[in-house]
Amino acid sequence: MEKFQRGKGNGLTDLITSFWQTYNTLIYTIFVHGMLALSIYITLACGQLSLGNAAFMGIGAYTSALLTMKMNAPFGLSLIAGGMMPAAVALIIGIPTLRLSGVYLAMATLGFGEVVRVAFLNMSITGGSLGLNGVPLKTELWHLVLVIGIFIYFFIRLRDSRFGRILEAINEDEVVASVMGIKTTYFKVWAFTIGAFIAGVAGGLNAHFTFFISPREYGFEPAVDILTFAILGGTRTLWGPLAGSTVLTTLPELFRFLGPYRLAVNGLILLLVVLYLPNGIVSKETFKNIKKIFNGSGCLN
Amino acid sequence: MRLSDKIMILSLIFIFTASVSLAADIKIGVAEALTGPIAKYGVPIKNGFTLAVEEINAAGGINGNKIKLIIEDEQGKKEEAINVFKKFIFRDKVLAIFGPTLSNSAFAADPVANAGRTVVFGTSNTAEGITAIGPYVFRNSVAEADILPRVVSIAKKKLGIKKVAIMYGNDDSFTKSGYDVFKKAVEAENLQVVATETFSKGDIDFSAQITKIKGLNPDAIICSALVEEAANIILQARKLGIPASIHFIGGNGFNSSKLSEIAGKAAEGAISGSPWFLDDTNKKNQSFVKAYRKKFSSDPDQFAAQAYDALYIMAEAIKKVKFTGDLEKDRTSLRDELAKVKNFSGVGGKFSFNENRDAEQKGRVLIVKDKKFTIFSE
Amino acid sequence: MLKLENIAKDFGGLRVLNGVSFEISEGQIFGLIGPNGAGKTTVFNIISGLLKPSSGRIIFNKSDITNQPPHVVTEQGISRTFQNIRVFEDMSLLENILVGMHRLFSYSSVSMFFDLPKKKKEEKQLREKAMDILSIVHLTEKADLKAGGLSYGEQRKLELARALATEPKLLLIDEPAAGMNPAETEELMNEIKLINKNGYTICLIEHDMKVIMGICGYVAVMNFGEIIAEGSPEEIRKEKLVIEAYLGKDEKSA
Amino acid sequence: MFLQQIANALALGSVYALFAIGFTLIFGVLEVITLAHGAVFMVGAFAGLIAVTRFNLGIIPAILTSMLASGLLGFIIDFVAVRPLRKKKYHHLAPMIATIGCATIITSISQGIFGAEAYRFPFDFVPTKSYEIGDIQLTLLQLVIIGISFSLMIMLILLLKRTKWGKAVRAVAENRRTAALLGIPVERVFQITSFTSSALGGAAGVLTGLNFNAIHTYMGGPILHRGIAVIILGGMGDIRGAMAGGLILGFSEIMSVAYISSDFRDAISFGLLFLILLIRPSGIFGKVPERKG
Repeated sequence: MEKFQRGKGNGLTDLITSFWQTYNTLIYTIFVHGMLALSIYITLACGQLSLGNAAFMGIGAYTSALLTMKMNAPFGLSLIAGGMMPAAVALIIGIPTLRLSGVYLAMATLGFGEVVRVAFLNMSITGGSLGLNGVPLKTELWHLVLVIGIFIYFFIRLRDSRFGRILEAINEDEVVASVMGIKTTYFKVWAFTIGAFIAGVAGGLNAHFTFFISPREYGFEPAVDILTFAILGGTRTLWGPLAGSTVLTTLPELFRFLGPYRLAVNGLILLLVVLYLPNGIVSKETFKNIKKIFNGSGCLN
Repeated sequence: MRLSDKIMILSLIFIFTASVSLAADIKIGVAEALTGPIAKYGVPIKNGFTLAVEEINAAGGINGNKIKLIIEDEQGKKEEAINVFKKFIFRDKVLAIFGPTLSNSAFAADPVANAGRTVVFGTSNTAEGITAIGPYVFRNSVAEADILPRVVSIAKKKLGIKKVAIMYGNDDSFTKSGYDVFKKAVEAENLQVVATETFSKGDIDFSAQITKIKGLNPDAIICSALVEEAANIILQARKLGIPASIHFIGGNGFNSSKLSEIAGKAAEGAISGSPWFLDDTNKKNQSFVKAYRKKFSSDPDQFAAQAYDALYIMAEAIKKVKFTGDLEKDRTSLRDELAKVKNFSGVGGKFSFNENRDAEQKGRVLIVKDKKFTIFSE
Repeated sequence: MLKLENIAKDFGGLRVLNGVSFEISEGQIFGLIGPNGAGKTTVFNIISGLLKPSSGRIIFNKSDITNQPPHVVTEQGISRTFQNIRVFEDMSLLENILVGMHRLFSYSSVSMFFDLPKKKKEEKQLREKAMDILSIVHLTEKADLKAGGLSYGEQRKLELARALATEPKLLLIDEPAAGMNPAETEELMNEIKLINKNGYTICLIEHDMKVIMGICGYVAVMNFGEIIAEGSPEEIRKEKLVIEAYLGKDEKSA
Repeated sequence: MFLQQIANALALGSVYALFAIGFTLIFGVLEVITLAHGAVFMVGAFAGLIAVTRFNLGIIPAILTSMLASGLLGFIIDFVAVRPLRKKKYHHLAPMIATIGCATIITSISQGIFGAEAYRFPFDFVPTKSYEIGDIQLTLLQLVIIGISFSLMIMLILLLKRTKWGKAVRAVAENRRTAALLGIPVERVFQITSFTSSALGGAAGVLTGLNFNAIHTYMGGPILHRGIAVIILGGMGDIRGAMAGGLILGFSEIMSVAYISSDFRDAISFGLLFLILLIRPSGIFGKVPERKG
């Protein structure tokens, strides 16, 4: 019955409009996930494993959503506040926590995340488990492009600066870094705080195009997801986490036609990527493999 | 032929047939959680829809047109729900949408449908404020706000309850909404609340809460929980020595044959309220339950029943729509027709939309007897 | 310049250092020798703040640096190298040096973000300075290579240069000649002497007696966590205890 | 009431502990946080269920079947996802991400087979007897669970202490390079560890299924989350630590509900872990590494 699908205008613009209408939230989500991946990249860049970024995202999301909803704050302002709030929290908990290392830090941040989630559940201003409904639609594509652009620019500048070198030194060998006169805890807290800021802004942007936020979006699983973005993409350069988040956000949508099996396929792809590119999508092996393919040997082994 | 070639060809054929078959039908999108922890609610809903569609199409469709469901998994995640809704509205160009499973996702995705002037019909969203999102948002999920106060009041009268303890899942909007209604009802009936205890989704051990409640000797325990948790709570309560004379009172979550299946004898005497229950003897329900069991070899639950009814309600409205061929106009006239649905008779009895596009349906107070829900009071 | 007073250290009930006291005076090349497990590296770890002494005091240039964290000790003017080489393998040689020099940078994160002239100027100046430091250990041509790709001896030298980059007054060097061939060792001795001449006080842990005898002005000998002898290399050579504990064995095998 | 709550905490804590000892053993030996352990737990529960409903096995044979099934699954996960990544120096979290992939695949397949709904063991199969001691209600089942959990844990400790393989496992955990030099077949030890740990995870799954009557595809999620907390609290890789950690978590969950508020149960439990870590940065039984030059 053709009567249900009559197009307007010419084919190409129609196609583009319909593509954009269908997938703009997906594209927005790719940007937000990219920011989240960057937010954990900076802590990973100085060797710290944090599982608190989902909680920071949540704090940012609630802060900025409440500001726009209850105080009618301008979007820019509420976004910045959405970054500052988790950054302040990160500063406070970072000082005692970042003495821990490796998995113990991961655990402490995980515990922190759980405390934050329960706090959201039990505060009246956050709406408890019912969440915040009716967050105004404010986020537009250019906001996302601009914000992620600023973050990427920051990381590029960081790379060849004294801060970037210090973080890398801490990542490679924290003891030696401290003997070089580096206040390692100071810089780790610094990185943790910036990560929290980025995650918070990402949360604020996300809240303003999904109409609704609730505590369950900021629990344990999202925290692991964020980590997966970065590790799958590779943590050597800032492009790795961005690649990882893009791939992992797009795949489920791409495989929608697989129906009930798409999660299995997702898992399989995750597994295969890690097995064949254990240092991430953006890593030396990838470039070697690409070269090999172009040189005609054509095999991924 | 290599395996990869076969897969490619098969998927091409699949896409081809899919697109051909789509072109000739009335397309309705179904966005439910079909994978992930929420799938246990999403799958029966999907089953309800598919069963109803098969029946309608087998009977010749609506005015000769077949209904084609496009079913997508939204995993119980809000971004996924939004993505699916947009795909339905802009790419699949569906006439209307059913779903999503959770109220949380509905708050995120329903505004998309409303802005796209496409009817979205929720069958399992119970949170307050869903239909306030906009004029295109409908639901037939039982408004617990109407039924639960009756349940409480009848239980009080018939069982002489004075003191109650309340348990609910506080990280889930379904159970939290149910709790809010219960709390008001309990206050209205002047019942004394000796304890309010919470638990989280996925919890399996409730012994601490139950032990605490046991020490406070309530006359009944009000429990806003989904069925797996509810059954476990009841079972553990009996094991910990809370006698069968202390009844459990619950909302929609109780209304499933799983309750007795999991809790067994312990579930006897559990009280709930709903317009629909499995063993209701009305003819429509009998044939629905029979067909459902045959097709899916399990009992339908309330979610499946509501989905089944929702599809018939939708079909009733579609029947009256005069199709113009302009999708936007057709969607709007469907909305108008749907809002007019009154006195539809389904598996859950008489149904009408009220002026807020919410369900208006008479609920009955139910009690478990011999592992089955029976009417405690009409 | 540096004075250790009665330093003791216990590891889980096991006493590894006992009443270690010595003094290093300005301009010296001070040698700390002793058999494996005598506690020499532990002494370095305590001086540099990586370990806390169980008791005792450390005075550096009249200020008490006992229990100070490593970065404060470095700020006071003590730098060190490690026995098991610990260069930043994934960073270039130049970057390794720049990390050592990080205290000389003063530009803010704002000038970093906007790439302000102050940052550009400072980076340029300090990179030049870093090249100068690399030239002391003859590694300028490899400045842009990754440190992990260097040979063993080169990595030792890089570590030395990196320690120098922190602008220390006192340099603690842990077994610099380990794993080097005689020619490399010779070159290293000259470099250390040169560094010393440029005004750095040096404290050296070394097994190679040739190095100790060749460059040290003063030597302390450790065994079982205690200082058993100290004096000029010649005096030490004659000390009976030392010969028994350490040198005797060494001379036989040599 | 207090005593009853202690009994409740013991029953809950012993399941946590049983889940966590396998989890921590893998970490101690393979140095991998295997996020597939929750999926293994779930598969164990279903294997036990099938053993009972299809093959009419008794409780002990069912547990053994489930241990065998989940042990094999653990072996396969190790073989497919972890083994290829230990050969070279990769990002130390790569194996963990690979196990996430495995977990996704396993749960997805499980949903394909069993659907999303919850199952339980047949009523006549589950012992319903309960004992009243003073005010305390103890079910036979609870006693069985506490008993089986502790005997499995003690068996594991004895295996590690007394047997040749146990010694090899401990040597590899201590330092795999030295162990290899000593002629210990390290690869084999990894496989045995994966099998044993997963078998214990599967046993925890059956016991949970027996006691709490909720066997479903996604049952591994919440316990995985808590298991991570438990093993880190106890000190990574330390079996006594995992046991203590499991009991502490069980107690803190139960007692915070009993005496503070069920609203804040998770915040209190995880907040407590957070504080313990600040005081003991390597967990309760973890060695505090001194910084060395």
